[in-house]
Amino acid sequence: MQLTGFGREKQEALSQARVLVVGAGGLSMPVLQYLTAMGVGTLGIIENDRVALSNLHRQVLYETRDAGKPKLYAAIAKLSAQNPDVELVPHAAFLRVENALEIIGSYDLVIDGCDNIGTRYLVNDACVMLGKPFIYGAVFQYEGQLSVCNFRGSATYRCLFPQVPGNAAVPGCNETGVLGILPGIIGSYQAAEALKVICGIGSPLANQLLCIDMLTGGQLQIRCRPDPANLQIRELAASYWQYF
Amino acid sequence: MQLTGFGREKQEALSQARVLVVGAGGLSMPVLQYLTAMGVGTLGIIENDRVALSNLHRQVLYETRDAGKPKLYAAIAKLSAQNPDVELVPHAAFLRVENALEIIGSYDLVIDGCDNIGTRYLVNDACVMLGKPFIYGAVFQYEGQLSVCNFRGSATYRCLFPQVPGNAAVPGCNETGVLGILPGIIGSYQAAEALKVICGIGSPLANQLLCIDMLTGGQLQIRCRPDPANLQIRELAASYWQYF
Amino acid sequence: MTKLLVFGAASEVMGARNISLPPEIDSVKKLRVFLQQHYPGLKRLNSLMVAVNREYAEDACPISGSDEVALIPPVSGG
Amino acid sequence: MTKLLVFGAASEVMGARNISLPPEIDSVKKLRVFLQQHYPGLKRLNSLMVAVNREYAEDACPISGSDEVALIPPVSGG
Repeated sequence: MQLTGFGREKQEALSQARVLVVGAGGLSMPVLQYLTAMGVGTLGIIENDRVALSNLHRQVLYETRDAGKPKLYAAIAKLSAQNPDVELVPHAAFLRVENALEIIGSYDLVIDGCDNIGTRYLVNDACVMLGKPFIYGAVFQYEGQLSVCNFRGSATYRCLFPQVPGNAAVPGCNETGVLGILPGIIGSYQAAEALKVICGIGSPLANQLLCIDMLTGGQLQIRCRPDPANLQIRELAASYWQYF
Repeated sequence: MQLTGFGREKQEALSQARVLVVGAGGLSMPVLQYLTAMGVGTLGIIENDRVALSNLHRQVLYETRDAGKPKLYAAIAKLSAQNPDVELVPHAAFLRVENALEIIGSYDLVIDGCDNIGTRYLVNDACVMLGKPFIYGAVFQYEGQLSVCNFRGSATYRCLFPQVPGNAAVPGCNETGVLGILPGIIGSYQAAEALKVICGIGSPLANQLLCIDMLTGGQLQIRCRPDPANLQIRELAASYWQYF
Repeated sequence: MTKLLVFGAASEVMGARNISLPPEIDSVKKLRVFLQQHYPGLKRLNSLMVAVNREYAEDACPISGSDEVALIPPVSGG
Repeated sequence: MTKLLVFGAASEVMGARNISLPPEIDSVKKLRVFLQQHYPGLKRLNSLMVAVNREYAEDACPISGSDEVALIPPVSGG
């Protein structure tokens, strides 16, 4: 198989890349499956939750019999069977102020597949401090958002949303529901953006917020600019969970 | 979990639906995984190929140890573990003039996940004759196309591409290659369109051709019209494979 | 009439995904005041961003009849 | 200058995904003649469809400088 514009050099870049996926929920399913299938070098996963039956409509890596098991190990069992050549690194924890810099520090790229606003700001701040790009994705009801943040000086999550919202402003999937396929679409786009950043192909969605509306099939690609102040983060906040 | 606009009635429609997926390759992976996860009633799969190692970079349902096995049964084993409540119907065949009308006749909706132009016209003609809507999706290198065809009189595949192309005009994935994630994105959109048609939510992409470019993240939504002559198909062609 | 596209939780609060703005709304600042007056429920969405013609826009940015304006809240589901 | 977006196998043949059309190309018919002359490799792509401003267009459809024209071949990979 030969694909124009994706020769040995690009495949080599992919097989050398070290990628961390934050969370192993709905957004992360296609990210994990496709990065594994395509042969990323090292794939770290940080997750400390257990599989619930109510997750299964959107978290397609898990089976009915996985209910109650740690997501992390259920995911890794499937991914290692899918492609034993990928080095899978389990981090049995939630991302916190205490562990974020150490864990993220050993990766080249972070994919934000989390499900709460506190972790999104924490991922942002740690990645900015460490100079790592990250792929933001999130869903609400029938809509999704996507952006490539902190990539060669591009806009960060704090540039997209400078004002930290209150809890009531950003309900998660477990509160308001989401069609199972929506995180599948957004997560697939996140995997594609990761590939573009890792291999240097196409134009990653940096300095852009992509808003996708599943009900109409339409999308809006919105240009944004980095705010230099947001690139100067020197330390993490004491906590990111006052919003909950 | 409650999702605005997706109450008991919509879930019931989904659990009653009979959907046929043509092919169990790259496009079909997210279609199969997400329709199974969300709880479609009956999911038929028609496929007669075996898993090849060179498929694994885009066909994420299969594992390394599945190489050489029939795709149909490898897929069904995984899907039934994922959600035992879905009725999975294996059709161990390729779609052909001889079997298309009988097989498609017992489903409400067809999802075209095939990988060759002959089958695409066959799916179209059989669905038009039987009055079934189908979800068209296809990929080439870094691009994908998507449309909801023959839905309440909407444009068919022959309205989108009236002139049957020669073989050289439409290389498949095995000839020119495709990034594994691209059929993942297009197949996820196909699953979303299937859900919209089945449950009557949002506006399905009928009378529209959606062209998605992975390299830029952009898309073009092109309006098209049904040609009444294309809705009058009375019999299948003698063969659809003269192009190969 | 200026077209306003409403995303995410904001469309739930406003009960619409598309509204037409009255012609006196000629800047992002005036749009924000208008929204506060007519949709008090938006108050809890303190982080709403505004885009004009597919570009993030500050309060001072003018809005005219042919512009496409979008209201974008943060979203956190995964 | 009219902008031509080129999709799929057609962009491989033409070696570009974006080209600017000379101003004398003022209809879809003339566009097809122009492509045949300048890109003979497109001949094997006998099923190319043309869209003008995001709408399928017949040969008689006029093209002007501000239009966005797209060239769409069928695609069959899966």
